[in-house]
Amino acid sequence: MEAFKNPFSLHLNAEDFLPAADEEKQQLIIMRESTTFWKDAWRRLTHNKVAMAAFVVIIIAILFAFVAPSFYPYAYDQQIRGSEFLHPMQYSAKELKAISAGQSVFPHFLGTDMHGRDMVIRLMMGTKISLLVGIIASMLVLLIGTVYGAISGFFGGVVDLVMMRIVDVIYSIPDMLTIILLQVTLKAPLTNLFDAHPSLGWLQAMGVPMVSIFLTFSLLYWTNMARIIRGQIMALKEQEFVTAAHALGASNSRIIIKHLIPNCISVLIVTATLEIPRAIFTEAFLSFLGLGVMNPMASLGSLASDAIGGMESYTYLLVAPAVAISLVILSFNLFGDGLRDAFDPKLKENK
Amino acid sequence: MSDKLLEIQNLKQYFPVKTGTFSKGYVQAVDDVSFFINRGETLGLVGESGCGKTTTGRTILRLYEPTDGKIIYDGVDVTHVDFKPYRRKMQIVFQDPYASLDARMTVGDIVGEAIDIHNLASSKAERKEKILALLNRVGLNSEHANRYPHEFSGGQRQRIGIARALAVNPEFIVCDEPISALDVSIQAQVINMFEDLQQELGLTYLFIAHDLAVVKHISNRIGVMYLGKLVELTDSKTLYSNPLHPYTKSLLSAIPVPDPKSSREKQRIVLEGDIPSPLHPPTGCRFRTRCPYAVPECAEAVPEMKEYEPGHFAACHRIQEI
Amino acid sequence: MGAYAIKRIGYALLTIFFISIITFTLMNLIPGGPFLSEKNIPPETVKALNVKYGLDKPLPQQYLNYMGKLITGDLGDSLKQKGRSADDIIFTAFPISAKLGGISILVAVILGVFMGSVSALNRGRFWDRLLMVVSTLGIAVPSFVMAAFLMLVFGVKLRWLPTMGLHSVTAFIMPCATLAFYPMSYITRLMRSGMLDALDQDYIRTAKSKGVGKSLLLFKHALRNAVLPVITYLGPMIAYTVTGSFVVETVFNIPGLGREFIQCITARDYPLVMSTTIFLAVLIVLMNLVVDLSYKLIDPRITLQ
Amino acid sequence: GCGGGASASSGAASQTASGTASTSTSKSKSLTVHVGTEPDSIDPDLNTAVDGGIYIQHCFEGLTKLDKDGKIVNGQAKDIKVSDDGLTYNVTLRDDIKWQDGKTVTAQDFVYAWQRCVDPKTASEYSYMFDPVKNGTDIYTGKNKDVTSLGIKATDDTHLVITLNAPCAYFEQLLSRPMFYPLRKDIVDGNDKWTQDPKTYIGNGAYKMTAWNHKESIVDEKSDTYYNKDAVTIDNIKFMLMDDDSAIQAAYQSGALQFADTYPVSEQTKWAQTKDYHAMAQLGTYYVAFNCQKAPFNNQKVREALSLAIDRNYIINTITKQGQTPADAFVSLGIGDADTSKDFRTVGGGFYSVKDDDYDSNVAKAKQLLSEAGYPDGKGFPSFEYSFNTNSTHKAVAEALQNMWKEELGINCTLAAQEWAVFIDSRQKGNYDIARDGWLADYIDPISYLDTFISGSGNNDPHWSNKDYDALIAKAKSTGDQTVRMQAMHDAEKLLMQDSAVAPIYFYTDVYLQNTNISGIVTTSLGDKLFTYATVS
Amino acid sequence: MMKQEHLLDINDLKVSFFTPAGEVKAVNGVTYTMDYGEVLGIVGESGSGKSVSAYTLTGLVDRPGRIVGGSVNFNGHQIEKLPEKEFRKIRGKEVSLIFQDPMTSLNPVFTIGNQLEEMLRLHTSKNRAQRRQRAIELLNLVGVNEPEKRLKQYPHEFSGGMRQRVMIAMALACEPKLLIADEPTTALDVTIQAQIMELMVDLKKKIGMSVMLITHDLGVVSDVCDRIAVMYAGKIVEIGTTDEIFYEPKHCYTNGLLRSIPKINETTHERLIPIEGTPVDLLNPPAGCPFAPRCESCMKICLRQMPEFIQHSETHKSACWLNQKALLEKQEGANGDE
Ligand SMILES: Nc1ncnc2c1ncn2[C@@H]1O[C@H](COP(=O)(O)OP(=O)(O)OP(=O)(O)O)[C@@H](O)[C@H]1O
Ligand SMILES: Nc1ncnc2c1ncn2[C@@H]1O[C@H](COP(=O)(O)OP(=O)(O)OP(=O)(O)O)[C@@H](O)[C@H]1O
Ligand SMILES: [Mg+2]
Ligand SMILES: [Mg+2]
Repeated sequence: MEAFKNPFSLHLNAEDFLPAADEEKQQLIIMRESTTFWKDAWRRLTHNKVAMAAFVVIIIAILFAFVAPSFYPYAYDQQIRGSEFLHPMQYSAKELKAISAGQSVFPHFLGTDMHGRDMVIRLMMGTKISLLVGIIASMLVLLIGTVYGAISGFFGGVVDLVMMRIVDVIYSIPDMLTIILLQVTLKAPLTNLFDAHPSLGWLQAMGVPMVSIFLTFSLLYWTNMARIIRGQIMALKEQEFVTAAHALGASNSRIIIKHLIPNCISVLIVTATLEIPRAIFTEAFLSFLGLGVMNPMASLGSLASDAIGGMESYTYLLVAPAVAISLVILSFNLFGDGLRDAFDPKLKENK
Repeated sequence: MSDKLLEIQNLKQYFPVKTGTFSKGYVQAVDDVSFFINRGETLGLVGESGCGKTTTGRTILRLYEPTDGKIIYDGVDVTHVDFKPYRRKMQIVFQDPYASLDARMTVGDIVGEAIDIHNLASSKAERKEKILALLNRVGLNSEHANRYPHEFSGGQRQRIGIARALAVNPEFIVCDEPISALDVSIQAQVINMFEDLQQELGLTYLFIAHDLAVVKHISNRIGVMYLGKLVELTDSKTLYSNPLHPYTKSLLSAIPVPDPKSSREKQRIVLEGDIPSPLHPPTGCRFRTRCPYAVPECAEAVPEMKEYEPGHFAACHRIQEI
Repeated sequence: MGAYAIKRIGYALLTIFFISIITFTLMNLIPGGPFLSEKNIPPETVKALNVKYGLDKPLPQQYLNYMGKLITGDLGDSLKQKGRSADDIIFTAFPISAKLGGISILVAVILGVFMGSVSALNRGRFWDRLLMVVSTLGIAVPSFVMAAFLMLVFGVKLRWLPTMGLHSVTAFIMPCATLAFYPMSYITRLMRSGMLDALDQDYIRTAKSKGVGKSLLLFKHALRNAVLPVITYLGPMIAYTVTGSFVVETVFNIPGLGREFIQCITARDYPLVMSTTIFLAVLIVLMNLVVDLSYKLIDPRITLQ
Repeated sequence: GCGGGASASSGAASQTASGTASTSTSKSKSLTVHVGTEPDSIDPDLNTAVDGGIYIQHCFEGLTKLDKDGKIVNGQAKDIKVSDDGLTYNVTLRDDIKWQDGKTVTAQDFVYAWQRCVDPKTASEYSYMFDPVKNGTDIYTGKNKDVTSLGIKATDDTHLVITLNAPCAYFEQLLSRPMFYPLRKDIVDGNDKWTQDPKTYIGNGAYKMTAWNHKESIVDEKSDTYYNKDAVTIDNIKFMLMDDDSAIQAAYQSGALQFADTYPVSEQTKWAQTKDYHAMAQLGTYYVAFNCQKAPFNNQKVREALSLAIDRNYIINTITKQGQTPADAFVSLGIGDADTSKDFRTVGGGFYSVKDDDYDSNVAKAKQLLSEAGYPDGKGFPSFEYSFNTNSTHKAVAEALQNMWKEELGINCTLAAQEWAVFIDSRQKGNYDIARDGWLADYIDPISYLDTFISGSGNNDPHWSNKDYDALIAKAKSTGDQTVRMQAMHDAEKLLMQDSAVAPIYFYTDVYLQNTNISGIVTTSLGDKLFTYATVS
Repeated sequence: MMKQEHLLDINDLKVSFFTPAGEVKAVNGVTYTMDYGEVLGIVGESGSGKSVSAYTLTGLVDRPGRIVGGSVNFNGHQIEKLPEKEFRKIRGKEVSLIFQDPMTSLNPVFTIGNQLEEMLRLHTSKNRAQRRQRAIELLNLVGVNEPEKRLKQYPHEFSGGMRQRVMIAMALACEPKLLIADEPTTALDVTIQAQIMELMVDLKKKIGMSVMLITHDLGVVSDVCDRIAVMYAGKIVEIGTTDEIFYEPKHCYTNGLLRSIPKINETTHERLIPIEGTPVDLLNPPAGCPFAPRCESCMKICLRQMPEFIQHSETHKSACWLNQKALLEKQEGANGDE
């Protein structure tokens, strides 16, 4: 047993035993600094080294794709006669002559392709297109998937049954059929649209196939998103805060818009982030089939698949886009994972 | 005096559930329950988990459409009318202080939602003022309005939930186990608040809990439920001093009392077995499968609520005998 | 259980019915026909061909004819591969793809489950990091790039592995690697998060409190609970993988079903388009059924409804 | 270093080949080759492809055949007598010709096969090859329902009488083509699937098909019923059915193939330096079709300007690089004129200069024409689309063309890569501005090219129409007099070219890789490859 | 010291969780002992470290948690130094656990029999048939009907009370010296809770093991415990026999706790006296008494310095400056008298 002890007894000051003031007590109750869900997630995200590295890569890719081309001395469709198939840092005879004549010639860091086009700028354009594909497609998927999933999950019952069967059907229809059909049928209306609205010229530059790929994505690939959102909504709608909103007299649409969707938002963001690599991936596969972006515009996928034919003699033409595409997809995946971790309430609990 | 604010007559709530691929069954969550609540009164509702307390509370608020029966509010049959006007008079406070607040909204917005829905404020400033007044009323300060629920402790969250319910100036509040999830040391804060609010605002409560001591403390009268049925209803003191129904008796004896001496002396009636499934409730008296006094007769007829003493109702075939 | 299966099959038939209608419509909406060739064919010949294959009939009737035959098990004749029926084509090519796909999936599942578990157990440590890098790479490299590089390195430069066909054990290595890498990576990730979830559960704490050792804990108590997401993923994945991959079959010249899926569309080989689509749909539906049934086996709580 | 690598591979090649493909004792007598992809059909009447034709030619033989040197000589026929008017052919069959199941080949087998080919019910896409034969056209177009009225009669088991509509200079050549091969009525009749099973795929040629592994390989084995079997040097041939250029190349490099008909265009430079590389002229023209019905391409000046702005040498030397000849006309090199020692092309001459040095003046002229057409410096020229089917060569050419038109003429063109069926459909229906096009001759005669552009022809993709042209072609088809024929065709071609309905880019070459220790493969300008007489050292 | 007398001797145990946000001192210097055959109740509010301190005995505290100080002696084992392998032998055999939520504490994918027998497989050399026999015995012991049939069923086919019985059976399988019951009835209904508590008391009598009962329900402890320890913010603030705690509480927290719960047998309506404020954040524990910020009679020193234990009787001690003050005053009074 512990010995009876009272070491302080003699050193105690009577003043210590005066009642403490409320203010003194309050000082001890440090309310944690006000953090919102977002701030909290952001903090966790910024502490995730891998995710931040991925994020940096994404930013670099975006700069590389959207900003750098305007400063780059070559154009993506500029065919330099005599400079075909230059290896990285190699100069053509003509360029060498120019150099020896004292002119400065901007080097081809990654060489040139069969048409004498500089690969760096093509890689930039390719990254741009791939990013656009990824982002636009995932936005469309996000939009459709969320609306569809929310409706299906919220109303449940027969509505849900029918809507989910539709999802099953869409899931099994060959994408190729839809893509070809859209490419063909959208051509005339899209061309008219572009003619009528010159502001959409950048879309036109990508070409009808690209635009129809966006549309195909939005028509076919939202099913995944819809399923996820549906599951979320189904779980959320049983929560008491939804019942509370009902009890306050909130309408269904208010509940969906004000309560359910905002609560899915982290899942939405994560899924959308992970949808981006999928879209880039699929576009790459379509490029492999020759159904991708329109020449002379390039996507990372089309650059890679174009280079496969000459991969022995001109391995560098394949390596650059292959590395770029893997890096971009990798970054989005890792960043998406990071977001997921940041939003994951489970990790939050034992933080 | 009988100033009935709310009267429930033969309320039934059956939930359809799938029992097999092609078969459907019904969970008889609430079956033929009748009671009334006087203005300014607190009616406690106790019973074990799954006996239909929550369902009763929610059905009264028409969060579930009643399968059968009547809800009469302030003399008006509101069972099938457009309920939106009544949402300003009848409110609810939930059990789970975590799940009942939308984690993505600020406390101010949560409390203000009712104001938005019912257009109770004419300007932004008025809205804000109202919200702050509500927060003050439940013992939170204005600084809290811009914070998010997860920054608060359980007791504080429950206050937010109460402030939300108060936002519409209700007359009647269903308190669905508002203290069960709270720590013992916090429970008293919330119970006191409910009592204070009742006095200040003249509220009427339907107070649901499974903790008999709490219910007894706060309620004027108490109803005991078992498997979707009301088995006993009387004022809280009588229930404790003179329980009639065997279930009430065993419930009272099962409650652990934080008093070592009295618990040492106490005679326990420990019930056998588990609570049957509300999908296939026992015939006749639903309690008979666990009742120490059950006789074959109990399986045949459903016992009716009878008034054994003035204001003391119970539903049992064998009250006379035991 | 039986009733459940009947209900599921009912839904499946309905789904397949809709898929067939939509596919039929899409297919006929696309311009071009089966009898186009760079050299123009005399109109009379085209007419004769149309009559021969019943394409002169109105579309609804064509559809009904096709479905009618389908019910009797006749998938119709290929319009392009003369003298071959769709079922001949599908059932010649399918076993090849199925074998390749089956092996790949097996590899992917075994490695994926193992790697995911190891990763979860070593959460945050070296092995976890390494395996996560590998598995992230697996989902980041397009299969055609991967196939091309494998081919270049091991087929052409080093000459260790045969570049085409499936005539020896070594011939399986490259196609299987290409096919298995993505699902393996995906399964690793699913498995890891499933494992982490499972390891967090109360019953794991119970098992620990009983004095259960690490490996038993992981592979008995946690695995069965963690593997459900993998099973879900595997359902459609198996259906897609055993029906072949266009990329792998093209690059490694494997006469599988994957190429047929794409080529029949390009060739406007209508009966084959219908048949392959329906075949895949049936397979997907079937796999989903199998998945649901295996849920029940793995997790007794699940009631099939 | 590529050459060394390739020849090193050759040694390994024959071993692999013998290991996999051969059951015979001598390892040097079998070949594993690639000449094309899975054929739609190896029914001689239904095949439409060059590669399909190759598989068939190894198993079947017509009245005439290609010999060791690629010359047309008598095959199943012992003797062919042509009447003076050139309309009747009296054919006597050899008496040692046998089907591979041992039955004798009879005259009736030819009659049956020919009648089957023109029968609309057979729906042979190549029935038009029977145009020269009496009633051929009428029967396959359904005007004449009596297939027996086709101009071929068997007088007895070994004698045939063939009647033509008009003299046909290249008829003996036709007789060596698959649609003119004999078929066994007892096997073929009513059995759609006879080609599927080696047991029923019974030919009369040098090889017997022993297996058709779909999408993978066709395996042939030397036939011991073939009358000329002693001359056959290769015992086993395995045709790998492949369609991916890179895969084919890899297979060739790894030694699994000893002959590859194609490889990725981008690897051209590497291969061209090796001994494996072979390039020979092929009868075919790669051209650009203008939609002559659609503005602004209904304007000859526009068409000519666009044609002149094409730097054909650049395309050949830097894009395709397979030693093709820049095309200055539609009919390609390699077809004899009336004076058979001269080439139709050299006699006809070019319609514009394709000399590298003249490109600048061509461009100047093009600019001039364009401004005459109302588009000085390309101003106001509507944006148009260049369509092509998805394929790396077509794409590369398209990108080069787009660039040339933009750089030289200042006009903007968008590229539309289309899926094959969509492309063919829209081109044939005239739903395009400018489309990539090409023509491969069916037989060695200019008419095989020029017939394409008669009004209303299904192959007339530019939808160009000229009455005089039609008349000239009709004239050429109806006469046996080579001088008159050739002149008519020269005149017709001139009309076509002067109106710039098409812009020919180059005349095809046939490139392939062939193991350096193999020789004696017979190839023709029609793209045929015959391995029958090859030798492996 | 008289170590051998105690089954369990915990001395100044400190357990912390090292989280990204900082060190959570979940158990911050806990000292107590348990004797053979005794029932010790541990009460305290959520997050006060009840579970963690108990789990430490079984080595169940996992990363990021770690013992940072103190010693634990259990039945002759020096727990804080024990390697994982040794732990495994003790766990389930000498000390068993029952958890709060019987719904999630059994593995849903294995049969009850499998899980029960696993315990025996791990710690005994019984063969299959013997194991089965013992499993049936155990189920009988905890009052599960038709044990043979029940063994083949899965947890989801059991009600909550039944599952908790199975958990108890499992815990008792190897007749451990100590049974730790972590809120064993919190998730259960009152009538079922009564069944389970009665069963536990019964079994304790039969088997004679020690029981550590963790709960926040003062009612439950008053019923069954010999002694009670009150925890607040990772510390034991008061420990004593049941009667001492209920009738002579010496710590302000214990006092407040007892005052704030409504009594079922109260006859007049009395307003409850709540403990104001909210529990402390263990990330930033105050320097002084953790309860000080909520304490009505908080003194200046409470905020600065942690009080030492004062022994009120052989079995009763508490850590509160008020007692310290009383003691001092008493001493001063005594001194003054002298
Ligand atoms: N939406 C629903 N669908 C089907 N069954 C339901 C539904 N809501 C409740 N039930 C069932 O009705 C019965 C009564 O449930 P209720 O929630 O009212 O019980 P309770 O008394 O509030 O229990 P607790 O104390 O656990 O809150 C239970 O068996 C429950 O499973
Ligand atoms: N894995 C962990 N990581 C971080 N902190 C933890 C972890 N486990 C427990 N804690 C912290 O340790 C403290 C004590 O937890 P413990 O579970 O012992 O509380 P308790 O008294 O058992 O509460 P309850 O009544 O809720 O079970 C809590 O503040 C908790 O947040
Ligand atoms: Mg409830
Ligand atoms: Mg605990």
